[in-house]
Amino acid sequence: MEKHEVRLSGSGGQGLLLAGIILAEAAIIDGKNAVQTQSYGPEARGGASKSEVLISDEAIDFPKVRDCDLLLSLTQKSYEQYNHGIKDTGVLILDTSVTVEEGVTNKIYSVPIIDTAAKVLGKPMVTNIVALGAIVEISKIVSYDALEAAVLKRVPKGTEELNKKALALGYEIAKESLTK
Amino acid sequence: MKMKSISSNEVNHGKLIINTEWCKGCGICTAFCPTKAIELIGEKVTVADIDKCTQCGLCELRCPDYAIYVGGKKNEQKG
Amino acid sequence: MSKKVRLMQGNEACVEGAIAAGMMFYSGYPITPSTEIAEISAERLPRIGGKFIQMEDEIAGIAAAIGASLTGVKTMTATSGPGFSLKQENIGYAAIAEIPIVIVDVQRGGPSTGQPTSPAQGDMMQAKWGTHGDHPVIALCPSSVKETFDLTIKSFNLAEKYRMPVLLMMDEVVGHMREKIEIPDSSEIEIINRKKPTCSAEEYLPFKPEANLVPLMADFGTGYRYHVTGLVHDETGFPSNSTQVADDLIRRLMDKVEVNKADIISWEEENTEDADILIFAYGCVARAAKTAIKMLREKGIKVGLFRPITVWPFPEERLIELSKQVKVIIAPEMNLGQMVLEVERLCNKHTKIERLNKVNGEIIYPEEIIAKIQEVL
Amino acid sequence: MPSQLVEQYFRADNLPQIWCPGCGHGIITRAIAAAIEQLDLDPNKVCVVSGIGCSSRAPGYLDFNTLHTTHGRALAFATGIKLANPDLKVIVIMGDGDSTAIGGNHFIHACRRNIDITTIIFNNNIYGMTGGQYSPTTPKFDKGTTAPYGNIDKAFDVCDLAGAAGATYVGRATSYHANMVTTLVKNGIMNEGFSLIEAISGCPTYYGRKNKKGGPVDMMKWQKDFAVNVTAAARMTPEQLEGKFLIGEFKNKPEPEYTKEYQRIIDSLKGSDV
Repeated sequence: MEKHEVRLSGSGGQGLLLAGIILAEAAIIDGKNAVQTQSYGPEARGGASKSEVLISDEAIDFPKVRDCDLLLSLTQKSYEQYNHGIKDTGVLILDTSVTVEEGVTNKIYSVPIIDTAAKVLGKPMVTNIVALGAIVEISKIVSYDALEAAVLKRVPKGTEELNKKALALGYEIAKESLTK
Repeated sequence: MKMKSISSNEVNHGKLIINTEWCKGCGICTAFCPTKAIELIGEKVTVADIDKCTQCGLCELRCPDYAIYVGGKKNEQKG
Repeated sequence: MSKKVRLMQGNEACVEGAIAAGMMFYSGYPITPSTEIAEISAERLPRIGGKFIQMEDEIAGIAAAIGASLTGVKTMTATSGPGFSLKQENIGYAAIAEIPIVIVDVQRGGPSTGQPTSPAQGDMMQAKWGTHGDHPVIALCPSSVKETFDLTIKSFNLAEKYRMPVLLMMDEVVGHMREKIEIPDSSEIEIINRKKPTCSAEEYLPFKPEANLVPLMADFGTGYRYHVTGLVHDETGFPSNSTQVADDLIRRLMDKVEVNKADIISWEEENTEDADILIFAYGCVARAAKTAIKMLREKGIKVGLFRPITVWPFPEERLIELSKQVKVIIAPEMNLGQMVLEVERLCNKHTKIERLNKVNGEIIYPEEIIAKIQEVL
Repeated sequence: MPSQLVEQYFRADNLPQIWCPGCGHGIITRAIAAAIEQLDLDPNKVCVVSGIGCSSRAPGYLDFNTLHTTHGRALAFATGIKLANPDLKVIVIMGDGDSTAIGGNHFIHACRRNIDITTIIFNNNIYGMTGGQYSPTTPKFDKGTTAPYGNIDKAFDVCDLAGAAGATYVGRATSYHANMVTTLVKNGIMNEGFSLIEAISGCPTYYGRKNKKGGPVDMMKWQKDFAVNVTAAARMTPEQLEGKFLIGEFKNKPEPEYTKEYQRIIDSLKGSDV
């Protein structure tokens, strides 16, 4: 049985809720089961937020992450709040702005996600899609085709090309980003 | 659901019909009767002098209990 | 992914279920974490010729839904804790006036404003005892997105069949969770509609019960002019001061549920055949229990699950039977002990009952259930 | 056989009504039935909704689709009925406490929505059913059983409130001016939108007795002597108007109606469901 527990964290407004939905939808397109949950504070923007996705070939009972296979953190604050329960084999995908304390033994990928969206693409709104590209390149938890289909289903009309580009770019920058 | 089986103590005075069962004796009809054709006796409205009644309908209009109304021809015309 | 297989949120599945059941009217007031139910209803209903209205408060939300139901349409309102408190007044009205309506409560942490974005199961007893006076209650409790779809349909069916308010007791986890759901074809869905009179208007007695204790219900505007009141009333619908009429009415209202329990009650069992430990759980907590059971079974510990789907009326008989078989019942709840009161009332003669309670706004984890079981073993 | 109006539009089996001798509510209820008669509305399409209190008993005597709801909520129930089936003529009867205290929120929002409901507030300046407590329309310094030393709350002007909140037809009459009640209710029903008619009613049992206003006849005489039609008032001096109150039609300003606006949305979306 293959099972993945993924936690996406960042700051409210970075679109990680949508990223979680897209990831879960991609898993379903791949013919798997998926459950997506979220937790958030009262603020629509700015507070630490997380979106969790469980992907499995079998039925998923408990809907929240317990043994995290993959943690994405786009901000220092969200990393510090949500870096618990990570498996020894679990992978950290962090924006380059996030620093990790001494003694962490997990594999860490430091990826310029925020800068790529803001500076390369000039569209901070696609930060979440860049992140998805990076996640899937590193983890292969869903197929690229399914991910692209799921992205196109959920993004606003007229932004399809931009989002495809963001996804591809996320894919690219994830390669060779392993720092540890 | 139809409920039209009326049993009432109506007295037909020709120009006026009075339901003494429904009358609570408030005195509004007699106080505002322009010709004093009706009066209160023992907390019930009754006709004082039917000849004075012009069938103006003010008693019927202001009776809170629907206990007095204009009868005879005028009422039939309305139907 | 076929068109019918979708990733769907619990709150969305509630609306889809309601529409599949025939909902054509929604009135409510926005409140987290139920708000998506209002938003999606607002978007969907006018597209199918239905109506949505955002009222001025929670009380008006349920009142308008009851009014609309009297015209013959299926209606729903949804809310969360603080709004559920406000709706209690007119839940009682719908019960005594026998007006079908579905009320959804996506539970969050309380009391009062409490924890608006966090899950809880603190309204379970309010569902039973929230409005004043003796009144019949049907309350259902889903633990997945698919079940939310199914139980919303069932809620409408029961409301229509028994002419009463039906409560769908969700929680924030189930309401906001997204998972895979396969929407059945409409031909596969059983729909029940209220029974209407066929007699003449003169003969119609709006509150004269049929054999199943439920009166026939005429739509306002169709020629059966009748009176509806929240006062104790006789078969004609008009208020009565008769002690006999009052006694007959209240007992009949209660009996509609009591006598028809077998038709209403449902529950789920998992691994109970050989279980000597039983977990009693409902809503999102039942999912933690299932994971815990898998983990414990791998270690050879014989644990089973009893999950009430109908929380009110409570599936008493089967639980009593199981209590005679097991050494202990563990009752994890996201409150400080509500449904466990029923378990204790029914089962403490037969077995030991252990509570596991959590009110910090976080779901109960499988590991917490396992720890509790290891502690009592 | 009662009068033809009562025979045709009342549930005569439920009469005599339960109101106290000389209560103005019976007069106003009859005036509403007269409006329905004069407009020749189909009784099967008329819905009369009430809340709680003395006024709320009126629908029980009227032979239409009638709904006696919870305290203050009549307009919320009525909004559901009207929106679900706009073919129904919806008439709401409320008391002063019912509509402006516990139901105040529903009242202002029904006005604001301009939904096609005609509301008649039976204003007797007191809570009658519960025994004479002061209401939001009890005049300042008058007494009630919960204002034994005089009421220090300022009273609402129900018509000003309704007009400001967005009602598109507003008028006031009294139980003495029963024909005017009928006229205003007729106009209100014909107004496609939210209409508010305040009908001043005498409560001899509580308000009258507590405030030494005399019996039923005295209270009706007060209505007769102190009411000034708004058109006549325009020609009077402030001195002449001292202590008087206005009756008549205060506002008649049609605006787009709520259920019609909603129907426009439905029509614009036709065939768009997937």
